Amino acid sequence: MRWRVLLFAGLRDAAGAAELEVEVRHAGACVADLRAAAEVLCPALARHTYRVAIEARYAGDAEALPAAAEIAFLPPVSGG
Amino acid sequence: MRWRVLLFAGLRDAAGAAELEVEVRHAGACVADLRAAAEVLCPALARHTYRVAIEARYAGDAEALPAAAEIAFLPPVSGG
Amino acid sequence: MTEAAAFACRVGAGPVDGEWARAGAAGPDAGCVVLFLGTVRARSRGKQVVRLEYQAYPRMVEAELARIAAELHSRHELARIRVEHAVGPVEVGEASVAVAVSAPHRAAAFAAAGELMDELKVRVPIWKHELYPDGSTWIGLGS
Amino acid sequence: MTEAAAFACRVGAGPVDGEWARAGAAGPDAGCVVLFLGTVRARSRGKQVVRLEYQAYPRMVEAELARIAAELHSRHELARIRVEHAVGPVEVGEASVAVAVSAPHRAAAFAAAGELMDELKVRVPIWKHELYPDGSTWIGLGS
Repeated sequence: MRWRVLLFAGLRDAAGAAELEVEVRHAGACVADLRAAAEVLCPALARHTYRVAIEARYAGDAEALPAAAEIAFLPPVSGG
Repeated sequence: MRWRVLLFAGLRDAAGAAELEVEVRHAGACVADLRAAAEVLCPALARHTYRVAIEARYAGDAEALPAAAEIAFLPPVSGG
Repeated sequence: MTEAAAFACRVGAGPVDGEWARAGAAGPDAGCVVLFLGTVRARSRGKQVVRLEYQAYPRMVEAELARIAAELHSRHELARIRVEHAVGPVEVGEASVAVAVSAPHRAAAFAAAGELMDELKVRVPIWKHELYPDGSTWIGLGS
Repeated sequence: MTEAAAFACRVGAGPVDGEWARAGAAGPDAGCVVLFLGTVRARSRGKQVVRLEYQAYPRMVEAELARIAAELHSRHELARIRVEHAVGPVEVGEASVAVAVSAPHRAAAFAAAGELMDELKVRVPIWKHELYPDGSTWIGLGS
Protein backbone atom coordinates (compact mmCIF):
# COMPACT_ATOMS: atom_id res chain seq x y z
CA MET A 1 0.00 0.00 0.00
CA ARG A 2 1.12 3.61 -0.61
CA TRP A 3 0.79 6.66 1.61
CA ARG A 4 1.22 10.33 0.95
CA VAL A 5 3.65 11.74 3.56
CA LEU A 6 3.83 15.47 4.25
CA LEU A 7 7.21 16.88 5.24
CA PHE A 8 7.92 20.10 7.15
CA ALA A 9 10.71 22.51 8.08
CA GLY A 10 14.20 20.98 8.12
CA LEU A 11 12.82 17.65 6.96
CA ARG A 12 11.32 19.27 3.87
CA ASP A 13 14.64 20.97 3.11
CA ALA A 14 16.54 17.70 3.64
CA ALA A 15 14.25 15.77 1.29
CA GLY A 16 14.03 18.60 -1.22
CA ALA A 17 10.27 18.02 -1.38
CA ALA A 18 7.14 18.97 0.55
CA GLU A 19 5.76 15.44 0.30
CA LEU A 20 6.71 11.90 -0.57
CA GLU A 21 4.80 8.87 -1.80
CA VAL A 22 5.94 5.94 0.32
CA GLU A 23 5.10 2.29 -0.28
CA VAL A 24 5.07 -0.48 2.32
CA ARG A 25 4.74 -3.86 0.62
CA HIS A 26 3.67 -6.13 3.45
CA ALA A 27 0.16 -6.15 4.92
CA GLY A 28 -0.69 -4.57 8.31
CA ALA A 29 1.93 -1.84 8.05
CA CYS A 30 2.58 0.29 11.13
CA VAL A 31 4.20 3.70 11.64
CA ALA A 32 7.64 2.17 12.18
CA ASP A 33 7.39 0.35 8.85
CA LEU A 34 6.54 3.60 7.09
CA ARG A 35 9.49 5.39 8.72
CA ALA A 36 11.82 2.62 7.56
CA ALA A 37 10.46 2.63 4.02
CA ALA A 38 10.65 6.43 3.82
CA GLU A 39 14.25 6.42 5.00
CA VAL A 40 15.19 3.91 2.31
CA LEU A 41 13.52 6.14 -0.30
CA CYS A 42 15.09 9.30 1.14
CA PRO A 43 18.13 8.50 3.30
CA ALA A 44 18.51 12.15 4.42
CA LEU A 45 15.43 11.68 6.64
CA ALA A 46 17.33 9.23 8.83
CA ARG A 47 19.61 12.01 10.06
CA HIS A 48 16.62 13.87 11.56
CA THR A 49 14.44 13.43 14.59
CA TYR A 50 10.75 13.47 13.79
CA ARG A 51 7.37 12.41 15.09
CA VAL A 52 4.64 10.98 12.90
CA ALA A 53 1.04 12.15 12.65
CA ILE A 54 -1.85 10.17 11.19
CA GLU A 55 -4.79 12.29 10.09
CA ALA A 56 -3.47 15.31 12.01
CA ARG A 57 -2.90 13.46 15.30
CA TYR A 58 0.38 12.26 16.82
CA ALA A 59 0.84 8.50 16.46
CA GLY A 60 3.19 6.03 18.11
CA ASP A 61 5.54 3.78 16.13
CA ALA A 62 3.36 0.71 16.70
CA GLU A 63 0.16 2.27 15.37
CA ALA A 64 -1.39 0.73 12.27
CA LEU A 65 -1.62 2.87 9.13
CA PRO A 66 -5.18 3.20 7.83
CA ALA A 67 -5.51 3.04 4.05
CA ALA A 68 -5.34 6.46 2.39
CA ALA A 69 -4.64 8.23 5.68
CA GLU A 70 -2.84 11.57 5.52
CA ILE A 71 0.57 11.05 7.15
CA ALA A 72 2.98 13.77 8.26
CA PHE A 73 6.57 13.66 9.48
CA LEU A 74 7.06 16.41 12.05
CA PRO A 75 10.46 17.61 13.25
CA PRO A 76 10.61 19.16 16.75
CA VAL A 77 8.22 22.11 16.69
CA SER A 78 9.14 25.71 17.45
CA GLY A 79 5.99 27.80 17.24
CA GLY A 80 5.23 30.72 19.50
CA MET B 1 -1.75 70.91 65.37
CA ARG B 2 -4.34 70.37 62.62
CA TRP B 3 -4.30 67.96 59.69
CA ARG B 4 -6.37 67.72 56.56
CA VAL B 5 -7.77 64.17 56.32
CA LEU B 6 -9.08 62.80 53.01
CA LEU B 7 -11.97 60.32 53.18
CA PHE B 8 -12.97 57.76 50.57
CA ALA B 9 -15.79 55.41 49.59
CA GLY B 10 -18.01 54.27 52.47
CA LEU B 11 -16.07 56.45 54.90
CA ARG B 12 -16.81 59.53 52.82
CA ASP B 13 -20.51 58.63 52.71
CA ALA B 14 -20.57 57.98 56.48
CA ALA B 15 -18.96 61.34 57.26
CA GLY B 16 -20.96 63.19 54.61
CA ALA B 17 -17.75 64.91 53.54
CA ALA B 18 -14.74 64.22 51.32
CA GLU B 19 -12.36 65.63 53.90
CA LEU B 20 -12.10 66.67 57.53
CA GLU B 21 -9.89 69.07 59.45
CA VAL B 22 -8.75 67.22 62.55
CA GLU B 23 -6.91 68.74 65.50
CA VAL B 24 -4.69 66.90 67.96
CA ARG B 25 -3.84 69.16 70.90
CA HIS B 26 -0.86 67.43 72.46
CA ALA B 27 2.63 67.48 70.95
CA GLY B 28 4.19 64.50 69.11
CA ALA B 29 0.88 63.19 67.77
CA CYS B 30 0.85 59.79 66.10
CA VAL B 31 -1.58 58.09 63.72
CA ALA B 32 -3.56 56.52 66.59
CA ASP B 33 -4.06 59.95 68.15
CA LEU B 34 -5.41 61.29 64.87
CA ARG B 35 -7.81 58.34 64.51
CA ALA B 36 -9.11 58.96 68.02
CA ALA B 37 -9.54 62.68 67.45
CA ALA B 38 -11.28 62.12 64.11
CA GLU B 39 -13.68 59.63 65.65
CA VAL B 40 -14.62 62.14 68.34
CA LEU B 41 -15.25 64.74 65.66
CA CYS B 42 -17.18 62.29 63.47
CA PRO B 43 -18.40 59.27 65.46
CA ALA B 44 -19.64 57.45 62.32
CA LEU B 45 -16.00 56.76 61.40
CA ALA B 46 -15.65 54.47 64.41
CA ARG B 47 -18.07 51.98 62.87
CA HIS B 48 -15.72 51.47 59.89
CA THR B 49 -12.45 49.67 59.32
CA TYR B 50 -9.81 51.83 57.70
CA ARG B 51 -6.08 52.19 57.19
CA VAL B 52 -4.26 55.49 57.34
CA ALA B 53 -1.90 56.91 54.73
CA ILE B 54 0.60 59.71 55.30
CA GLU B 55 1.70 61.48 52.13
CA ALA B 56 0.25 58.71 49.94
CA ARG B 57 1.94 55.84 51.82
CA TYR B 58 0.41 53.39 54.29
CA ALA B 59 1.34 54.21 57.90
CA GLY B 60 1.12 52.22 61.12
CA ASP B 61 -0.77 53.49 64.18
CA ALA B 62 2.45 54.38 66.01
CA GLU B 63 3.87 56.56 63.24
CA ALA B 64 4.39 60.23 63.98
CA LEU B 65 2.37 62.78 62.00
CA PRO B 66 4.58 65.30 60.18
CA ALA B 67 3.30 68.86 60.23
CA ALA B 68 1.10 69.70 57.23
CA ALA B 69 1.25 66.13 55.90
CA GLU B 70 -1.60 64.98 53.66
CA ILE B 71 -3.46 62.27 55.58
CA ALA B 72 -6.01 59.84 54.14
CA PHE B 73 -8.35 57.34 55.77
CA LEU B 74 -8.73 54.34 53.47
CA PRO B 75 -11.45 51.70 53.86
CA PRO B 76 -10.66 48.21 52.47
CA VAL B 77 -9.90 48.68 48.78
CA SER B 78 -11.75 46.98 45.92
CA GLY B 79 -10.10 48.06 42.67
CA GLY B 80 -9.65 45.79 39.71
CA MET C 1 15.01 59.56 23.32
CA THR C 2 15.79 57.38 26.28
CA GLU C 3 14.28 53.94 26.59
CA ALA C 4 10.58 53.87 27.49
CA ALA C 5 9.96 54.05 31.25
CA ALA C 6 10.01 50.80 33.21
CA PHE C 7 6.64 51.79 34.71
CA ALA C 8 3.77 54.09 33.85
CA CYS C 9 0.13 54.29 34.87
CA ARG C 10 -3.05 56.15 33.99
CA VAL C 11 -6.02 56.73 36.28
CA GLY C 12 -8.96 58.49 34.67
CA ALA C 13 -12.44 58.34 33.20
CA GLY C 14 -13.25 54.86 31.91
CA PRO C 15 -13.65 52.50 30.29
CA VAL C 16 -10.12 51.35 29.49
CA ASP C 17 -9.39 49.40 26.32
CA GLY C 18 -5.94 48.00 27.04
CA GLU C 19 -4.33 49.50 23.96
CA TRP C 20 -2.42 52.21 25.83
CA ALA C 21 -1.04 49.61 28.23
CA ARG C 22 -0.21 47.05 25.56
CA ALA C 23 1.46 49.54 23.24
CA GLY C 24 3.48 51.09 26.08
CA ALA C 25 4.76 47.74 27.27
CA ALA C 26 5.65 46.34 23.83
CA GLY C 27 9.09 46.72 22.31
CA PRO C 28 11.70 44.82 20.32
CA ASP C 29 13.65 44.00 23.49
CA ALA C 30 10.65 42.12 24.92
CA GLY C 31 9.85 38.64 23.66
CA CYS C 32 6.32 38.87 24.94
CA VAL C 33 3.58 41.00 26.38
CA VAL C 34 0.94 39.75 28.81
CA LEU C 35 -2.15 41.94 28.94
CA PHE C 36 -4.78 41.51 31.65
CA LEU C 37 -8.17 43.15 31.22
CA GLY C 38 -10.64 43.14 34.09
CA THR C 39 -14.20 43.57 32.87
CA VAL C 40 -17.46 44.34 34.65
CA ARG C 41 -19.62 41.25 35.06
CA ALA C 42 -23.39 41.31 34.75
CA ARG C 43 -23.73 39.53 38.10
CA SER C 44 -21.82 39.94 41.35
CA ARG C 45 -22.44 38.05 44.58
CA GLY C 46 -25.72 36.79 43.15
CA LYS C 47 -27.03 40.26 42.27
CA GLN C 48 -27.68 41.86 38.91
CA VAL C 49 -25.22 44.71 38.36
CA VAL C 50 -26.37 47.75 36.39
CA ARG C 51 -22.96 49.42 36.35
CA LEU C 52 -19.97 50.18 38.57
CA GLU C 53 -18.57 53.47 39.73
CA TYR C 54 -14.96 53.58 40.84
CA GLN C 55 -13.56 56.10 43.26
CA ALA C 56 -9.79 56.52 43.69
CA TYR C 57 -7.17 58.42 45.62
CA PRO C 58 -5.21 59.19 42.45
CA ARG C 59 -2.00 60.49 44.02
CA MET C 60 -1.64 57.35 46.10
CA VAL C 61 -2.79 55.03 43.31
CA GLU C 62 0.19 56.21 41.30
CA ALA C 63 2.57 56.02 44.26
CA GLU C 64 1.44 52.57 45.35
CA LEU C 65 1.49 51.16 41.80
CA ALA C 66 5.00 52.56 41.36
CA ARG C 67 6.08 50.73 44.54
CA ILE C 68 4.46 47.49 43.35
CA ALA C 69 6.12 47.87 39.93
CA ALA C 70 9.53 48.40 41.56
CA GLU C 71 9.01 45.25 43.65
CA LEU C 72 8.08 43.26 40.53
CA HIS C 73 11.06 44.57 38.57
CA SER C 74 13.31 43.46 41.44
CA ARG C 75 11.74 39.97 41.61
CA HIS C 76 11.44 39.23 37.87
CA GLU C 77 13.36 40.00 34.70
CA LEU C 78 10.89 42.40 33.08
CA ALA C 79 11.00 45.02 30.37
CA ARG C 80 8.07 47.38 31.10
CA ILE C 81 4.90 47.57 33.21
CA ARG C 82 1.82 49.61 32.31
CA VAL C 83 -1.37 49.93 34.39
CA GLU C 84 -4.57 51.77 33.53
CA HIS C 85 -7.57 51.96 35.86
CA ALA C 86 -10.92 53.62 35.29
CA VAL C 87 -12.50 56.04 37.74
CA GLY C 88 -16.17 56.97 37.56
CA PRO C 89 -18.83 54.87 35.81
CA VAL C 90 -18.03 51.65 33.94
CA GLU C 91 -20.81 49.67 32.27
CA VAL C 92 -21.30 45.89 32.24
CA GLY C 93 -18.96 44.27 29.71
CA GLU C 94 -16.55 47.20 29.72
CA ALA C 95 -13.05 46.97 31.17
CA SER C 96 -12.15 48.78 34.38
CA VAL C 97 -8.48 47.81 34.57
CA ALA C 98 -5.71 46.95 32.14
CA VAL C 99 -2.29 45.66 33.14
CA ALA C 100 0.43 45.00 30.57
CA VAL C 101 3.80 43.47 31.39
CA SER C 102 6.52 42.81 28.85
CA ALA C 103 9.55 40.63 29.41
CA PRO C 104 12.20 38.73 27.51
CA HIS C 105 10.54 35.45 28.56
CA ARG C 106 6.91 34.60 29.12
CA ALA C 107 7.13 32.97 32.55
CA ALA C 108 8.25 36.25 34.11
CA ALA C 109 5.57 38.26 32.28
CA PHE C 110 2.76 35.90 33.34
CA ALA C 111 3.96 35.78 36.95
CA ALA C 112 4.39 39.54 37.25
CA ALA C 113 1.01 40.37 35.68
CA GLY C 114 -0.73 37.99 38.07
CA GLU C 115 1.16 39.30 41.09
CA LEU C 116 0.45 42.88 40.09
CA MET C 117 -3.29 42.18 40.06
CA ASP C 118 -3.03 40.38 43.42
CA GLU C 119 -1.27 43.39 44.94
CA LEU C 120 -3.56 45.93 43.25
CA LYS C 121 -6.59 44.26 44.79
CA VAL C 122 -5.27 44.56 48.35
CA ARG C 123 -3.12 47.70 48.34
CA VAL C 124 -4.09 50.23 45.70
CA PRO C 125 -6.60 52.83 46.95
CA ILE C 126 -9.45 52.34 44.50
CA TRP C 127 -13.01 51.50 45.54
CA LYS C 128 -15.81 49.88 43.61
CA HIS C 129 -19.40 51.04 44.03
CA GLU C 130 -21.79 48.43 42.66
CA LEU C 131 -25.15 49.74 41.42
CA TYR C 132 -28.10 47.33 41.32
CA PRO C 133 -31.67 47.89 40.09
CA ASP C 134 -32.70 48.45 43.73
CA GLY C 135 -29.71 50.08 45.40
CA SER C 136 -25.95 50.15 45.62
CA THR C 137 -23.05 49.21 47.85
CA TRP C 138 -19.36 49.93 48.30
CA ILE C 139 -17.36 46.74 47.85
CA GLY C 140 -14.57 45.99 50.27
CA LEU C 141 -13.27 43.43 52.69
CA GLY C 142 -16.23 41.49 54.05
CA SER C 143 -18.82 43.19 51.83
CA MET D 1 -27.33 33.29 17.91
CA THR D 2 -25.80 30.74 20.20
CA GLU D 3 -23.06 31.72 22.61
CA ALA D 4 -19.65 32.37 21.05
CA ALA D 5 -17.59 29.20 20.57
CA ALA D 6 -15.50 27.99 23.50
CA PHE D 7 -12.52 27.78 21.14
CA ALA D 8 -11.45 29.27 17.84
CA CYS D 9 -8.13 29.76 16.08
CA ARG D 10 -6.64 31.47 13.05
CA VAL D 11 -3.47 30.47 11.23
CA GLY D 12 -2.47 32.76 8.40
CA ALA D 13 -0.21 35.47 7.06
CA GLY D 14 1.26 37.58 9.84
CA PRO D 15 1.81 39.61 11.84
CA VAL D 16 -0.96 39.14 14.39
CA ASP D 17 -2.15 42.07 16.49
CA GLY D 18 -4.09 40.33 19.24
CA GLU D 19 -7.31 42.20 18.61
CA TRP D 20 -9.14 39.29 16.96
CA ALA D 21 -8.19 37.03 19.87
CA ARG D 22 -9.02 39.58 22.58
CA ALA D 23 -12.36 40.56 21.07
CA GLY D 24 -13.38 36.95 20.51
CA ALA D 25 -12.59 35.95 24.08
CA ALA D 26 -14.24 38.96 25.76
CA GLY D 27 -17.84 38.90 26.91
CA PRO D 28 -20.08 40.01 29.76
CA ASP D 29 -19.98 36.52 31.31
CA ALA D 30 -16.19 36.75 31.71
CA GLY D 31 -14.70 38.83 34.51
CA CYS D 32 -11.37 39.01 32.77
CA VAL D 33 -9.37 38.40 29.65
CA VAL D 34 -5.69 37.48 29.63
CA LEU D 35 -3.98 38.18 26.30
CA PHE D 36 -0.52 36.85 25.55
CA LEU D 37 1.42 38.27 22.61
CA GLY D 38 4.67 36.67 21.53
CA THR D 39 6.87 39.07 19.61
CA VAL D 40 9.97 38.60 17.51
CA ARG D 41 13.13 39.62 19.36
CA ALA D 42 16.04 41.37 17.70
CA ARG D 43 18.46 38.80 19.13
CA SER D 44 18.13 35.05 19.55
CA ARG D 45 20.76 32.72 20.97
CA GLY D 46 23.32 35.51 20.70
CA LYS D 47 22.64 36.19 17.02
CA GLN D 48 21.10 39.21 15.32
CA VAL D 49 17.74 38.23 13.80
CA VAL D 50 16.64 39.93 10.58
CA ARG D 51 13.20 38.32 10.57
CA LEU D 52 11.42 35.01 11.12
CA GLU D 53 9.48 32.85 8.75
CA TYR D 54 6.99 30.41 10.18
CA GLN D 55 5.90 27.22 8.49
CA ALA D 56 2.86 25.29 9.72
CA TYR D 57 0.82 22.17 9.10
CA PRO D 58 -2.44 24.12 9.30
CA ARG D 59 -4.88 21.23 9.48
CA MET D 60 -3.04 19.76 12.45
CA VAL D 61 -2.40 23.15 14.08
CA GLU D 62 -6.16 23.59 14.32
CA ALA D 63 -6.75 20.00 15.48
CA GLU D 64 -4.00 20.09 18.10
CA LEU D 65 -5.01 23.52 19.42
CA ALA D 66 -8.60 22.29 19.68
CA ARG D 67 -7.42 19.32 21.76
CA ILE D 68 -5.34 21.60 24.00
CA ALA D 69 -8.30 23.96 24.41
CA ALA D 70 -10.57 21.07 25.38
CA GLU D 71 -8.02 19.94 27.98
CA LEU D 72 -7.82 23.47 29.40
CA HIS D 73 -11.61 23.83 29.52
CA SER D 74 -11.77 20.57 31.46
CA ARG D 75 -9.06 21.65 33.94
CA HIS D 76 -10.12 25.27 34.52
CA GLU D 77 -13.34 27.25 34.67
CA LEU D 78 -12.99 29.25 31.47
CA ALA D 79 -15.26 31.19 29.17
CA ARG D 80 -13.50 31.26 25.78
CA ILE D 81 -10.07 30.57 24.22
CA ARG D 82 -8.76 32.22 21.05
CA VAL D 83 -5.41 31.55 19.38
CA GLU D 84 -3.89 33.25 16.36
CA HIS D 85 -0.52 32.30 14.86
CA ALA D 86 1.30 33.83 11.93
CA VAL D 87 2.69 31.81 9.04
CA GLY D 88 5.22 33.25 6.63
CA PRO D 89 7.45 36.23 7.40
CA VAL D 90 7.27 38.19 10.68
CA GLU D 91 9.58 41.13 11.29
CA VAL D 92 11.47 42.02 14.48
CA GLY D 93 9.11 43.68 16.98
CA GLU D 94 5.99 42.20 15.38
CA ALA D 95 3.86 39.56 17.07
CA SER D 96 3.81 35.99 15.79
CA VAL D 97 1.28 34.54 18.23
CA ALA D 98 -1.68 35.80 20.23
CA VAL D 99 -3.52 33.78 22.86
CA ALA D 100 -6.58 35.16 24.65
CA VAL D 101 -8.35 33.36 27.47
CA SER D 102 -11.42 34.71 29.25
CA ALA D 103 -12.78 33.39 32.53
CA PRO D 104 -14.99 34.41 35.41
CA HIS D 105 -11.91 34.69 37.65
CA ARG D 106 -8.38 35.77 36.85
CA ALA D 107 -6.45 32.87 38.37
CA ALA D 108 -7.97 30.44 35.87
CA ALA D 109 -7.37 32.79 32.92
CA PHE D 110 -3.70 33.35 33.84
CA ALA D 111 -3.08 29.64 34.43
CA ALA D 112 -4.78 28.54 31.22
CA ALA D 113 -3.04 31.13 29.03
CA GLY D 114 0.34 30.08 30.40
CA GLU D 115 -0.41 26.38 30.00
CA LEU D 116 -1.65 26.93 26.47
CA MET D 117 1.65 28.55 25.50
CA ASP D 118 3.59 25.74 27.20
CA GLU D 119 1.63 23.14 25.22
CA LEU D 120 1.77 25.11 21.97
CA LYS D 121 5.55 25.20 22.16
CA VAL D 122 5.88 21.42 22.42
CA ARG D 123 2.90 20.03 20.49
CA VAL D 124 1.57 22.36 17.83
CA PRO D 125 3.12 21.74 14.39
CA ILE D 126 4.57 25.15 13.62
CA TRP D 127 8.23 25.77 12.84
CA LYS D 128 10.32 28.89 13.14
CA HIS D 129 12.96 29.73 10.53
CA GLU D 130 15.35 32.36 11.87
CA LEU D 131 17.03 34.55 9.27
CA TYR D 132 20.34 36.23 10.16
CA PRO D 133 22.48 38.63 8.14
CA ASP D 134 24.68 35.66 7.16
CA GLY D 135 22.33 32.68 6.95
CA SER D 136 19.32 31.01 8.50
CA THR D 137 18.29 28.01 10.57
CA TRP D 138 15.22 26.05 11.50
CA ILE D 139 14.64 26.23 15.24
CA GLY D 140 13.71 23.08 17.09
CA LEU D 141 14.69 20.84 19.94
CA GLY D 142 18.44 21.12 20.43
CA SER D 143 18.93 23.85 17.85
